[in-house]
Amino acid sequence: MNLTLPPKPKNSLFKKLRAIVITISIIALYIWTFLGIDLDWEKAINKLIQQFDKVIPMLFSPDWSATGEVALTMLETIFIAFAGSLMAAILAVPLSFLAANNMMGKYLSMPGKWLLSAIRAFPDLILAILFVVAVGPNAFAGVLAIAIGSTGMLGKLFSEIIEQIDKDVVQGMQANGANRTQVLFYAVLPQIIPEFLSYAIYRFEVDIRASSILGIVGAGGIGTMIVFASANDNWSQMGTILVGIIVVVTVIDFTSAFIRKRIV
Amino acid sequence: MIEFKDVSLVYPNGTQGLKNVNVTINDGEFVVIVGLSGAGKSTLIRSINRLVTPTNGSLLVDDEDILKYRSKNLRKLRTKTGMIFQNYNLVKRSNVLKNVLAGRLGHTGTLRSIFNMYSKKDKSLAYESLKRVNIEEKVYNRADELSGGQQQRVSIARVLTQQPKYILADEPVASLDPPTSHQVMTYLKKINKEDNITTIVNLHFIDMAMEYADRIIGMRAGEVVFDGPASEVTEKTFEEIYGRSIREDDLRGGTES
Amino acid sequence: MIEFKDVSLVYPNGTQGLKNVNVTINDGEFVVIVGLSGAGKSTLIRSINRLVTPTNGSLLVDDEDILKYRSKNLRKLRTKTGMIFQNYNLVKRSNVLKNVLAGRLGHTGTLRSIFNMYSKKDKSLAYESLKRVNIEEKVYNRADELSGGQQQRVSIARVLTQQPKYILADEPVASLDPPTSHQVMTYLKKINKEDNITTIVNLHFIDMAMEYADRIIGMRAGEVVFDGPASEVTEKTFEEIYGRSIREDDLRGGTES
Amino acid sequence: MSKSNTKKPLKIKQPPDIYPTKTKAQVTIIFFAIVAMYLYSMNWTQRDMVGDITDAPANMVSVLGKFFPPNYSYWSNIWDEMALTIQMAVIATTIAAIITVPLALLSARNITTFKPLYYATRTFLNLLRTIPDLVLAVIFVGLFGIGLLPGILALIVFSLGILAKLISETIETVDMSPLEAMRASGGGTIQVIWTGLVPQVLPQFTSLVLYVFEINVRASVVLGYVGAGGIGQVLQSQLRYGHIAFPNAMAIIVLIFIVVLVIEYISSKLREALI
Amino acid sequence: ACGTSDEDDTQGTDGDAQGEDAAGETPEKIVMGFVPSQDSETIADTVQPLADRLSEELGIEVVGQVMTDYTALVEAMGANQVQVGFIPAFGYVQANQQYDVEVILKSIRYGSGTYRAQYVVRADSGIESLADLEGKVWAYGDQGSTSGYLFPANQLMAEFDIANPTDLETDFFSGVVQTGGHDNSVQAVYDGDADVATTFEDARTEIEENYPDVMEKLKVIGYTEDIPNDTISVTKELNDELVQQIKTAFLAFNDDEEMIAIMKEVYNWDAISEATDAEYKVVKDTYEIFKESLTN
Ligand SMILES: Nc1ncnc2c1ncn2[C@@H]1O[C@H](COP(=O)(O)OP(=O)(O)OP(=O)(O)O)[C@@H](O)[C@H]1O
Ligand SMILES: Nc1ncnc2c1ncn2[C@@H]1O[C@H](COP(=O)(O)OP(=O)(O)OP(=O)(O)O)[C@@H](O)[C@H]1O
Ligand SMILES: [Mg+2]
Ligand SMILES: [Mg+2]
Repeated sequence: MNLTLPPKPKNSLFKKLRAIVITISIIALYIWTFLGIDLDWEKAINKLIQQFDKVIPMLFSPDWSATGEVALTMLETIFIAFAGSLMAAILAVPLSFLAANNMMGKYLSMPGKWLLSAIRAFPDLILAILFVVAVGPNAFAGVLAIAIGSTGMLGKLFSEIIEQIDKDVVQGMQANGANRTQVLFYAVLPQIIPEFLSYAIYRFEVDIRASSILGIVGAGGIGTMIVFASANDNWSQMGTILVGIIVVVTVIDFTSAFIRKRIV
Repeated sequence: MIEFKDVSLVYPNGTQGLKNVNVTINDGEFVVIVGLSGAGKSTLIRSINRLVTPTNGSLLVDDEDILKYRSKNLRKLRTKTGMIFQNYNLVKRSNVLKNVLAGRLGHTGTLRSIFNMYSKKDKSLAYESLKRVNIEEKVYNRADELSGGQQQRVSIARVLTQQPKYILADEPVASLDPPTSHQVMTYLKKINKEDNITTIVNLHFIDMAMEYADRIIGMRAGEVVFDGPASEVTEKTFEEIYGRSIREDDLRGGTES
Repeated sequence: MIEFKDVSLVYPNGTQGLKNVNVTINDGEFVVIVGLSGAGKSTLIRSINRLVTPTNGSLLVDDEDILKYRSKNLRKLRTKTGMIFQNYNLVKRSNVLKNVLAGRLGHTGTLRSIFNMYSKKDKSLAYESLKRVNIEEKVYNRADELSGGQQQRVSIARVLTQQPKYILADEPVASLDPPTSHQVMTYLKKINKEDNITTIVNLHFIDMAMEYADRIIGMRAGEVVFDGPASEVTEKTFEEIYGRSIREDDLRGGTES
Repeated sequence: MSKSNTKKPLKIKQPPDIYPTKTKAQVTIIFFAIVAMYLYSMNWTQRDMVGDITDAPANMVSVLGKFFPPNYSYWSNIWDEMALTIQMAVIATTIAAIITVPLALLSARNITTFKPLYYATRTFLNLLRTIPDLVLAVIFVGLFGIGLLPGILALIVFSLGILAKLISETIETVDMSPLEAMRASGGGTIQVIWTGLVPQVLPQFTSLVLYVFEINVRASVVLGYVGAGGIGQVLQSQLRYGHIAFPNAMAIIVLIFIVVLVIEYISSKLREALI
Repeated sequence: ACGTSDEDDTQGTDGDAQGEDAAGETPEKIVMGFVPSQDSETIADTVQPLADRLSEELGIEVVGQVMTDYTALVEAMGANQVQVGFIPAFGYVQANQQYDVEVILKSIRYGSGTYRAQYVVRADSGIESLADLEGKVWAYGDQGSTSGYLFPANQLMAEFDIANPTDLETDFFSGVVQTGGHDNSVQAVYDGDADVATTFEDARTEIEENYPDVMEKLKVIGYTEDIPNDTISVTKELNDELVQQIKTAFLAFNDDEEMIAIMKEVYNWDAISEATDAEYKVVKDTYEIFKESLTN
C-alpha cells in the first residue's frame, strides 16, 4: 500500500477568520482580567490562618439552643416560598408561551423574551422596596417579591422546554383534524407538564434558600437570621441555620420526588 | 377518490418535492408507494391531508380541490383522512386510551376535549378499536411502556377511532423487525378490506410492497415512474424505480441516495 | 480461530442471553448469524470482543481463553477485533477523518491521542481506508452531514484502519435501504476476501444472509439451532430459526418482540 | 405464539374511563393538598397585612416612577466597578468550569459505573447546592476578610454546584454508541472519553459555562450586600441615599442588564460557531 | 401629625392604611418598623417585646417588623404602610424630606442622645491631624453610612474647602477602600491596606477579640460633630392624639425596670427621650451637600 496523506483541510476564509477572532478575544479577555484584578494572596492567607479556627469549628458545632428559632423561621420561610413559587409557576406559564419561538414565531417571541429578561434584571433589593410599599412590611410582601423574582427565571426555563417539544406528536394531532387548542391540550401540555413541575419544585427549593429578600421586607425568614448571624459574627448560629436549610431542602427533595412519580 | 392533477411541490429551500404528478386513487384500493429515500414518497402522502401544500396543479379529494382549503375545511379533510407515522407519533406520557381517543378530536368540541368529556359512544369506539388490533389489555399503560409494534398498533387504533375514509401510512413498519412488520401490514390490509377504507402506504421494501399491495406506485426524484398492479411489477420495474438494478455490484463510484 | 465451548451468558437481570453455545469459526470465514429479535445474536457477537462477558464455559480466540482477560489483555483483544454497528456509532460532531483515526486508538498512547498526534503512517492508513470504501472526498465533512450508507462506509473505514484480524458486524445494514444495504454488504465481503479477515455479521434478512454468507448460524432463544453452509439452508431451516413459517398470517395474538 | 387464548379477559366493562380510578384519586388528593397548602400560606402570610390591597398598584407605580428616567450620566462613575464585576465573574467561571469536569464525570451515571463513587459525588454536589449564596459569601468574608477573594470564592463554589449538575445531566444524555465503538477498537478510558464524549458535550458545555457566567454577573449584586465588592456594592450604597439616587440605581440596573444581554448574544454566537 | 399634617400630600400615596380618610381616626392596627442601626455594635433581630408592650399601653394592636434595609422602611412609611419607624438619623432625614415623616423620640445610648464618628490611624503612622491625611488612603464602610462616610466627608470638605465628595476621594485622598463595614475599616488600617478609617466611636473594640493589641496599634486622631441617635418617627397620617399616646407610652418605658432591662439587653439602649426635628438639622445639612453631587 502506498502511503498517501489526506489532503490538508480547506476551511472557508470566514471560518478561519472567526476562529482567529474568537481566540484573540478570549486571550484579550483573560489578559484584561488578570491585569485588572489584583489579589493579595498573602494577606488573604494570613487572614485565613487566623480566622480559620474561629469560623470553621464553630460552623460545625451548631448552636442547638437556636434550633427552636431556626425551625420556626424555616417554617415561615417555607410558607412564604411556597406561596411565592406557586404564584410564579402560574404566572410563568402564559409568559413562557409568549416567549417561545415555536409558539409565537421567531420575531413575535422577542418581546416576551425581553420582558422576562427585564424582570430578571431587577435585583432583590428593589423588588423588596416595591412590594413593601405596595402591601407593607410583612410576609405577604415577601411572597410577592419571590413570586415576581421567580417568574422571570421560570418563564425563561419554561419557554426553553416548550421550544424543545417533539414536533412529530403535534403533527400527529393535526393530522387527526385537531384544532389549535386541542393540539395544545393533547400534544403540547402532556409533553411539558412534567418538566414544568420539576422546574417549579426546583424553584421552590431555590426560593427557600435565596431568602435574603425576606429580611429587607421584614418578613423574617431565614435570610434575616443569616444577616444578623453574620453581622454579630455568630458562626455557631450560622451552623444551625445551615443544618436547618440542608434538612428542609432534603425533605423537599424527597417529597417532590414522590409527588413527581405520582403525577409524571 | 383522490386525484392528483399535474401536482408539483417546491419546498421553500428550492428542493423539488413533487414534479408533475398525475395519479388517481379509487375508493377501497390498497396502494403502496415505493422509492428511494428522498424520492418524494412522504411529500406525496402528506399532500393528501395537506401537512404540506403543493405549489402547482390541483389535488382533488372526493371531487373537491383541497389545495384551496383553509382552516375550517382543512380540519374536515383531516378528520376524514387518518394518518399513521413511522415513529408512531404517540404522546409518550399519555396512556393508551387517551392516545386513541385523540382520534376523535376532529369530531369533538374544543371544550369537551379539554375536559376529557368524551361521549360514551366515543369511548366504546376507542375501546373497540383497541380490541381490533388486539391490544385492549394495555388500555391504561403509558405509550412509552409499549414495544414498537405495540405502539404502532395503538396508532392504528387511533386512526380506526377516527373512522376515516382514507388511511395514509408513512413507512409504518420502517422501525419494526420483519415478523412484527408483517403483523402490522396484515392489520392494515385487514382494515382496508373489512371497512373498505382506501389505504395508501409508503414502504422501503419491495418484497413487502409486492405482498400486500393491490397497486404499486414507484417514485423517483419527485416523479411517478411506475404505476400499476402489483402483478405487473418486474425486475425492470425496480431498475426504473431505483435507477439501477438492486443486485448490481456497484462497488466503485456508487452514488449514495 | 474463535471457539465457543459450552458458553452461556445470563444477564444480571436473569435473562438468558446465551445457552450452551458450541461454535468454531475458522480464519477467513464469512459467517452470518440470523435469528429473531432477542434471539441472542448481538450477545454472541459482543462476547467475542468482551463487550459482554459470558458467565459460563470458555471462549477461545487464537487459542487463548479471553474470558479471563483483564484490562490490558482486553485492549489487545479489542485492537485485533474490529466492530461495525447498526447505527454506525460515529461521533456525529467530529469529522470523518477523526472518526476513522479513532480506529487507531488501541495502537496509540493516551496522551498522543488526546492531542491528535497521530503518526503519519496512521493518517495515511486512515486515508487509504477511506479510499477503499470510496468516500475519501468526504474526509473533512462532519459525520452527521453524511447519509446512512456513507456513515456505515466510514465506520467500515474505521475498522479497516484498525487493521483487525476479525471483523464483527452487528446488523450493519438494518438502518439502510435495500440498494445501499447491498452496497455495504458487498464492501464487507470484498474486504473479507482481499484481506482475509474473518468476518461475523448479524442480519435480520434471510435473503441477504443467503446471498453473502459462506456459512449461516441460526439462533433462537440464546441457543444455536442451525449451523451450516448457506447452500444447506432450506425453508425448514427458517421455520426452525423463527419458530414458524415466516409468511404465516399471524393475525391474532402474535407476540411482540 | 398465539397468546390470545391465554390472555386474561379484561374486567373493564366498556366504555372505560380515561384514567383508572386509582390514578384519578391520587392526582385529586395531591391537587387538593397543594391548593390547601397554598390557601393556608396565603392566609398566613397576609395575617399582618394592614393596608388595603387596592392601593398596592398605585403605590408601586409611584415608587417605580422615582427610578425613572435613569441617570445615564452616572455610568461614567461606575465603569471600574462594572469591569471589576465582570473580571470577578470571568475568574470564578473559569475556575468553576475547570473543577466541574471531573466532578461532572464522576456524577454522571453512564460514565461512573462504580455506584458508591457516583452516589458520593452526587450527595456532595447536592449539599453544595443547598448552601445559599448569601451564606457562602458571608462565610468566605468571615474567613478571608473583606475583598475580592471571598467574592470570587463564593461565586466559584456557588456556580460549581449548578454547573456540575447541569453538565453531568448533559453527559447522561449523550449517545453512548460512539463510546462503545471506541472501546471496541481498543481505546482506554481516557481515550474513549476524549474522542467519544467530549465532542458530543462541548457545545452544551460552552453554553452552560456562559450561562453560569451570566449568573455570576447577576450574583455580584448579592455579593454587594456583604461587601464582597463589585457593582452590587455600588448599587447598595446608592440606594441608601433614597430617592435622589434612585435614578442612579436604575442606571446601574440598566447597565447590568445590557452586560447580561451582551453575554447572552455572545453565547448564542459562540454556540453557533461550535455546533 | 405634629404640625406637618396640614401640608399637601405630594406623593400620591394618600391611601390611609385603614381605608379611612379622616386624619382624626384612630387606626385599628399600627405597624412598627425597625431597622437596626449599622452604626452600632450589637444588632437585635426582634422588636417583639417593644411592640407587645406598646400594644398593651395603647389598646391597639401593634405589629413589629425588623427590616434589614432602611431604604425599604422609608418608602414603606411614605406609603403609610408603616406608621411608627425606628430609623437611623440619615434615613429619618430622607423620610422627613420626602414624606414629611416626623421624629418624636430618640434613643439614648451610653447616656447620650448623640454619637460621633472618629478617625483611626496607625499609632506609628506619624499622622497627627486631619491635615496630615492629604494624599493618604481612606477606608470607609459604604457611602450611605452616616458615621462611616457622610459626616467625616462633610467635615473634611468644609475644613479643606473641597467642592464635592468626588474631589475629596480622588484629589484629597490618594485612594479609597470601601470595606462594607466599620469593623472591616478598622481592620483595613490595622492590616496596612489603608492609612485612615472613619467609623463610629469606638469601633476598634469590634475587632479587639481577634486583635488584642488593636487599641495600642491604632489611635484616634479626631472626631466629627455629634450625630443624633436613631429616631422613633411617625407618619403624617397618624392623628395627633395617638402620636401623643405613643410618645407617652414609650417615655413610660424609662420608668419601667423590666423594659429598661430589655432595651439595654436587646437594643443596647439606655433610655428613650423626646426629640424634635431641629436636632436633626445637622444631618439635613450634610444630606443637602451630598444631594448635589449625587444628581449629576
Ligand atoms: N420541509 C422540507 N423542506 C425542504 N426540503 C424538504 C422538506 N421535506 C422534504 N424535503 C426534501 O424533499 C425531497 C423529498 O422528500 P420526502 O421526505 O418526500 O422523501 P421520501 O421519499 O419520503 O424519503 P424517505 O424514504 O427518506 O422518507 C427530499 O429531497 C427532501 O430532502
Ligand atoms: N444488558 C442487558 N441486560 C439484560 N438483558 C439483556 C441485555 N442485553 C440484551 N438482553 C436480553 O438478552 C436477550 C438477547 O438479546 P440480544 O440483544 O442478544 O438479541 P438480538 O438477537 O441481538 O436481538 P435484536 O435483533 O433485537 O438486536 C434478549 O432477551 C434481550 O432482552
Ligand atoms: Mg419519508
Ligand atoms: Mg441485536
